[in-house]
Amino acid sequence: MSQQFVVAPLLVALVTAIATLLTRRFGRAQVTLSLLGSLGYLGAVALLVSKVDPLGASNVFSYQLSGWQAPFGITIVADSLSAFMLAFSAVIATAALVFSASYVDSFGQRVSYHPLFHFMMVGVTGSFLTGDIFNLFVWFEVMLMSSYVLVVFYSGPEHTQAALQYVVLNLVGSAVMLLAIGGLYSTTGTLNMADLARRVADPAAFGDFAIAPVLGLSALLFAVFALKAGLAPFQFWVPSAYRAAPAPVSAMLAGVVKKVGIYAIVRVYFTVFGAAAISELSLPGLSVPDDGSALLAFYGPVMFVMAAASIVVGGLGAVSRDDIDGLLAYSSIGQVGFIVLPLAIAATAPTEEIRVLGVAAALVYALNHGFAKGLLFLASGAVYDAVGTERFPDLGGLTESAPWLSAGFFVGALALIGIPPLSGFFGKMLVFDAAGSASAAGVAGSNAALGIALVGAILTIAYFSRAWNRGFWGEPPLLVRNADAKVSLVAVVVALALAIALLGVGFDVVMQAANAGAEAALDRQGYIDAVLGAAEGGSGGGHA
Amino acid sequence: MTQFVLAGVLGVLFALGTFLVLRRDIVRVVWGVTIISQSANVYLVTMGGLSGGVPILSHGGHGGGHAVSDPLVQALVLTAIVIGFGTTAFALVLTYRVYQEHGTIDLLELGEKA
Amino acid sequence: MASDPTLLAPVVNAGLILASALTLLAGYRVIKGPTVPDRVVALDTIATNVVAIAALFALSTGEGLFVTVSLVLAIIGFISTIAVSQFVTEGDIIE
Amino acid sequence: MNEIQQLVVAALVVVGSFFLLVGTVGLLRFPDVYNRMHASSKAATLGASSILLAGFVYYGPQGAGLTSLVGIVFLFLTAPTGAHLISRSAQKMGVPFFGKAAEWPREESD
Amino acid sequence: MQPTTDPAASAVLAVVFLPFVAAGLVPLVYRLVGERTAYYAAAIALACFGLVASQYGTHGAVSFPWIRSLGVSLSFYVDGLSLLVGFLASGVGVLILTYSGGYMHGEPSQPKYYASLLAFMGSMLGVAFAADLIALFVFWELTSLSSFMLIGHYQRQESSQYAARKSMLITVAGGLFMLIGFLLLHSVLLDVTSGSNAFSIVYMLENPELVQEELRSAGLFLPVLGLIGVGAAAKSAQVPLHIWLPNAMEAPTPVSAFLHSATMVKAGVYLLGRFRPVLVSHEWELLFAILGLTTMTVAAVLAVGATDIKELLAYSTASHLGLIVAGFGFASELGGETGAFHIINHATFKAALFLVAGIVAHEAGTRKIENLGGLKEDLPITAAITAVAALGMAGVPPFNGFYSKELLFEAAWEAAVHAGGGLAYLYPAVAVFGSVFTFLYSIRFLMLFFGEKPTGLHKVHSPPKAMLAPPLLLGVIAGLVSLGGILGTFGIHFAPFDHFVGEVWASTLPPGSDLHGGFSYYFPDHITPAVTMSAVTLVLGAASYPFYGRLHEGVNRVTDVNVLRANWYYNSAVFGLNGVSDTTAERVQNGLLRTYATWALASVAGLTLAGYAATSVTLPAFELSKVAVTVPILLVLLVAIVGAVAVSIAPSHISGVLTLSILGFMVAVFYVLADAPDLALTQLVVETLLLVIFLLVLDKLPAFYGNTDRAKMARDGVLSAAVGATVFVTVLVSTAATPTDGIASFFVEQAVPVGGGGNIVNVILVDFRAFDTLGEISVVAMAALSVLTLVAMRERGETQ
Amino acid sequence: MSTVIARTVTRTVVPIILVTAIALLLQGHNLPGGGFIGGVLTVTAFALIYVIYGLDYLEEELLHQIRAPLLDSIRHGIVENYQVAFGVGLAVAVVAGLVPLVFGENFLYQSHWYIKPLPIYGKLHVASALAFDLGVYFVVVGALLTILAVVGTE
Repeated sequence: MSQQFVVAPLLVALVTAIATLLTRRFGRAQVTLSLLGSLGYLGAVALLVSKVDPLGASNVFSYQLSGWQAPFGITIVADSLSAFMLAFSAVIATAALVFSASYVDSFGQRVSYHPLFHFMMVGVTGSFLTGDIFNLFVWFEVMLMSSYVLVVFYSGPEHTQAALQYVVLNLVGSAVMLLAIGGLYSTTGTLNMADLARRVADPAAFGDFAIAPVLGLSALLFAVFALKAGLAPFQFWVPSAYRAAPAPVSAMLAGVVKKVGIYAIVRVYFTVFGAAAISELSLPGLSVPDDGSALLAFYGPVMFVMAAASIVVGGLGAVSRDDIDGLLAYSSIGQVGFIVLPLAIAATAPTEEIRVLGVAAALVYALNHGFAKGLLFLASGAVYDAVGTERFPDLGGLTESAPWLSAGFFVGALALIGIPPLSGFFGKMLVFDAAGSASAAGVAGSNAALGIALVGAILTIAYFSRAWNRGFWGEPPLLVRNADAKVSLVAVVVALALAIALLGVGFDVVMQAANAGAEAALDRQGYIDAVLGAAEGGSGGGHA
Repeated sequence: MTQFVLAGVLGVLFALGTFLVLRRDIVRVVWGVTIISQSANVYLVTMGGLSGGVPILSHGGHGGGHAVSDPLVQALVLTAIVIGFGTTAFALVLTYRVYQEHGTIDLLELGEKA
Repeated sequence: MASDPTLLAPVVNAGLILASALTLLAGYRVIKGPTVPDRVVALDTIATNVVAIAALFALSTGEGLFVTVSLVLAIIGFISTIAVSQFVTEGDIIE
Repeated sequence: MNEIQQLVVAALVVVGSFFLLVGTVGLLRFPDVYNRMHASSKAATLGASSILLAGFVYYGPQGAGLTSLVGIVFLFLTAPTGAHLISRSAQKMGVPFFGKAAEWPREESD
Repeated sequence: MQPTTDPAASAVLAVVFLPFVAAGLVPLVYRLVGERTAYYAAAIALACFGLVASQYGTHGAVSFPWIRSLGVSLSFYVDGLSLLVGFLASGVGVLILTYSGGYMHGEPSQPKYYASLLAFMGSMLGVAFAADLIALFVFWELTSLSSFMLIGHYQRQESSQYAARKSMLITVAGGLFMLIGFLLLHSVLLDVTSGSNAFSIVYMLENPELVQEELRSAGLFLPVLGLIGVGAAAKSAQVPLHIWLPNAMEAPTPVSAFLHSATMVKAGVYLLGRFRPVLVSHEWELLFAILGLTTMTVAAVLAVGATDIKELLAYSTASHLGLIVAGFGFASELGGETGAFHIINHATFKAALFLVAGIVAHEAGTRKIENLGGLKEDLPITAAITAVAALGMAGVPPFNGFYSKELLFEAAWEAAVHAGGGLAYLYPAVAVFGSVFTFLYSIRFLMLFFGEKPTGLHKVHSPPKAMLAPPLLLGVIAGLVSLGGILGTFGIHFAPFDHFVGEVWASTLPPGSDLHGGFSYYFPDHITPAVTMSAVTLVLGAASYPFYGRLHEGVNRVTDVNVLRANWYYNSAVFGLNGVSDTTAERVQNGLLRTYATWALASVAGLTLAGYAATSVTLPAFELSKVAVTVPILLVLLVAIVGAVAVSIAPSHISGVLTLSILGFMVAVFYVLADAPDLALTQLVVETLLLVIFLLVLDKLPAFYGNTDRAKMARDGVLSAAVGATVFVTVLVSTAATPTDGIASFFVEQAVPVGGGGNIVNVILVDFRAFDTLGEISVVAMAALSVLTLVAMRERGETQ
Repeated sequence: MSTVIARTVTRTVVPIILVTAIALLLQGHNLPGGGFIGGVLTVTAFALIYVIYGLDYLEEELLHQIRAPLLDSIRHGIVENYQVAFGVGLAVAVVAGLVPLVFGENFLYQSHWYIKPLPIYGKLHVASALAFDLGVYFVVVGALLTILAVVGTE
């Protein structure tokens, strides 16, 4: 009966954050607690995943905080989608934290690094689990607040400037999100996502409220999610923030925090608003597919344009960067485009299969990008740690002095390029497959999606091959020749590289999990039933 | 009629906030952000209805007596105000640090330096 | 709540409107200045007015709790005044 | 609540509003900061206090009424202090008096 | 098809994965045996060869599950074509790895070199046997990857880097095109095959008509054909994607011989052979015959312009690949025969020639054609090998290349006749034209060994045996094949060989094609159009050879013109890309917050208004509203606006802050009037504290920066108005909508009895929605932590 | 430097503010107030002291406590205490939320009791939410004082 495991990851992260906050005076104890906490987090997530069982039963669990029944109290929901996101985030976070323990200088660790890091995980976990739209806002803020500080962590000129841009854009974003939540609440009378889904699907049964404004209000919300995900034209904060943040934090920002925006898009637009009872669109060029999800039909082109713009801006921007972090940051913009592209296809998909395929492709790509970009940022950090610079003009020939590190970077780059059998290949393949299936089914614009994806993929090859040539091959300068890569840092990088390879070879598991996640995202009724169906006072019931 | 006035007021407040966010002076940008988030809070409160009665029930436990304005939005706004406070305070200190690091709070100058 | 609407309500409402309108006027002084102390004085006046508004609202609705609000307002008004005048004096913020 | 109580409340409200009005007019019409200060610190405070007094009458000596009294005390304590500090800062900033009618008695030496 | 046994699963699996495992062990082995790792690698290759040979005579598929959820399996298919490529990869591998033992003596990074070569061999074997589209693609990309590593072997040299990147860009990008083709094919087959066979090549080979029909009805036949064609063309260096191949000669010569002539570049033509039975059609012929003949001709001409022996061989490789592509391109059975036979011939003579070039370069110390000559004195055996191989390459009878070229001529002629003449006669004409140039450069290569030794070329040492044996073996094989033709004329056939080529040929034909009684070849004994064409080629070639120098110059003069060089386009694109990248980064990410905010806010406004427009939201009627605004509220809001305006035009920081607090106060009063005492209190205290912090910070900031640019102000004004309008509409539409059964009433009912508190707002905060509050206090705590961090980390920066 | 008048008034006013703050905290469940408002009001009282008396006064004269700060940059050891305060506050809030788990309830479950046989009051209404609110109070006090003190020191 007790389903405390649903809230366990969040609690573990929270308790760890507080514990590390209180033990700041005791440096070693703090680090130990922090690492133990992240292991505990990993364990809690593993427990949750095993209960949800995305490879088998695909349970949906809901948990009523404070014991108040949904939709009145705050509900947190664990389904295959959340489990998928949590699982890979937990792994990347643990890697980043272990990396940090020997990367961030001890003073910085003592000041605030560990509590902030764990608070960030609290925010991320809360966002993945929450079933309440305002609560989502709160966890966004928790995540953002910690990321603000972590971006400005080194407190130098470029850090402060980057953080300023990041902060201002996100503060405006928060206000916009409030506006959207207020409007949605006023229109539909609820904040609970499941309740919201139920209401927008059938307004007549809930006091016959006006459904039309929901689309515009959800658009406000979409802009906020796009901002978090760094999707063009909201990508502006990305390059400088990623450059400024310490390497493991960049790894987290690119690998995990961005994915929260993606998750929110999937959850809110596919699960909650997907069946909104809007039957036609009056804008020219928008057609509504037969199964009647006009709201998604509106977002199809929107997401497509944003994804395409991201791919182009990110891809082009990355080519001539002369530092690794800058390249990776621009690359992140482009890769997020790759994640959203199949979502755009899913939004306009004519059949359920293609929709599932599109969402699953996005999830797989998100996972791959999380791992690969996380690895690459960590590798960049290790390079910086060993050489003292990560600018290409001062680098070269790293394969000679740091072969393992270089190999790790190579694997990460190949994963993003999409070389099989690394996990990245399947991400790219599924994106192509989603677009291809849509194309075969005659969906307008799917050929353009294929074209954009192809252009983006080629740009990825272009910038990574350039980076490889300039940083890892060539005549090593003195600094590089004397480079001494820390074993502990390189070990993390290599471990992630192995993980990427393993994920590719054993991709069947990933695919099943992603499919389960996509199906959970689209299984509106299952979600509603899990949250509202068995909700009787105390703890909510979970069922398949 | 009144909702048009309200909409107008909020529209103007957001517009002014936006205008300030686009200025060169970081302090003004922070003002702009403050105005925008306060306006968002006001909006949220009005969404709960303006004239329902204080959502505080008399002591002792006989609830549900009189109509009250939506307490939920008030709770939400309270949370939002607090969060907004935390972030604004951070933004201010950050402004100060930007000035220390760059010797200017002119965004134009900052941008050209970058 | 139980007040006689014939007498008290109109007076209190009129007072509310008057106080709000006065706030608007005082706002003019804050904006106009011309010196910083002028603005501070005007702000102080606004604070006092707002205290009055809260108290009046307590009377108008019969909710005693707004009196608490007015007390807090008074506290806040005082602290703002002190803070601003202190910083105007000690800091370098002089026009 | 009886008639007299209501009358007293109404009267206090009227008086309070009047003083508020006076205070604000003074704030607007007086020529310099030192003059305006009088309007704000005396008239307006009196107005607010009067209205709080009305609250005291309205609610009686417990709960909200007591709070009203505390409010009045607080206002009377703080308003002059506030005015004092403002005038000090105005003087330190060198805000001049209106006309040449008066001058500071002496330069402060701290 | 005659009855055959199924292939042994374990053997096939071992063939593909043994090299990978062996590659993983290379560092270990190198530590143990040093440079003799070459022989370890050669032994592995030999084992693979043995395993491939053990499957000779089998036919069929073996399958291992891989990604069930996608219907992808690790399945392998053994037939003539896959065996051929398998023999090439492992057989040439043995020779190359042996050769490397001599060639790589004293070179750096040998473990990486052998590991890459072994991995490549495994990938190539994988390509050969894979029977699943995805599995095929996996190995396909792995060959590109190992090629990248090997071309960049001399990683310190910029030319190597350039070449490696170029090959990666072209082949991997080409692979992506192919992948899309595969996936389109897959999505079309998904319905027909009920999913399980949608990636299966075996299924396609068994049902070619069905596949074509489905593709055509989905309108995807041409796209799929084109996309797969791009992949094949990129890999097999077809014009205009051939440009990476000459640069790939930066790799050590054994690599060039192995990857860039005998095997990897064959992957493209293998792919065409593999899909030929499925996709062959009129469009197929048009596309690939033209592509192949163009490549054959252009590359042959370019080879004449080459100044470096490896460059010459590279262009020659492209040219011969063109020949094979053209062969496969012709839809007739003859086309398949051409391709199948020429793959074998080309592998023998070209690998031999590369190894010869390696010997020459290694021993003579130069690869410049003009600096070489008369080598037969010093390198007699090498000269003999070269003679056999080069004449084969030239298509001079009776050497092996002659027979396959003859088949090409025949196929071209037949295609022309079949198409009813006209422009189709260009097929044979171009084939002859290209062959003339092939003849020319082949003879030129041969002439390195004859004539006078140029001055400056010293005594050339003979190569070590490890380097001589492999080309010798290849030369002997080429000679034997040549001999087979002559013997064939007398009716003596080397049956196993003919049978094998016949198997390969059969693999490239749709089921039920006519093999004309199996493959056999012989010296022509009567005049046919093909014989005439061969004769014309030889005559023209011999006649123009004296003018080789002029032709060489002429070609170079033409290729000096930028727009005629595919490479120029590549360079312009790649280096242009850097410029575009700089511009993008500077223009888009210009560092100005104003730009960023403008884009973001404009997008928010645009998106939202579009959202309202899309659902034709109507503004509510004038009197309808659930929000009643009283006069005091109105006044208070008015003051708030005045305050906000004042903030916007504030002449100084301090006055701005003070007017901002008017706004704050008014918002607080608004909350009072809106029956929200808790909010009012919170707003007030927060406002005050913010004021204090503002003052504390302003104290340290410099005075104010005005903004005088009127045009910008106007633009900002417009944007602000747009945002304002968005909010205006949002407020209106959301106040108009009235949910009758929102969740709010629940809190009012439950707060006192269950929540135990009269202040509903507070009960919500600490009970109903305590989770929000938990997040909220975390933010507050972090705000404090952040301020500490900002200050403390600066200190650290100062002390370091 | 502030005047005698200001100092004297501050001495009178600060207790009033603090009492109000505590009252708001405790009555929060039934009347306006609560942990956050109480906390911020408490902080304003401190802010008043800071403004009128300066930073050192509070530490040296009132609390007689000088501790070596964790960070060199923060001159005032008292900031340490503030930090502990908000850490502890968070811990209190979380623990208050965790306690129900022991009784098989969900995280953050709140309850309330009437303690019946009690002298003078007769019965007392106790809500477990108060513990949570107390946590909020400490977080707010600790965090805001940290900010004020750090920024003020600059």
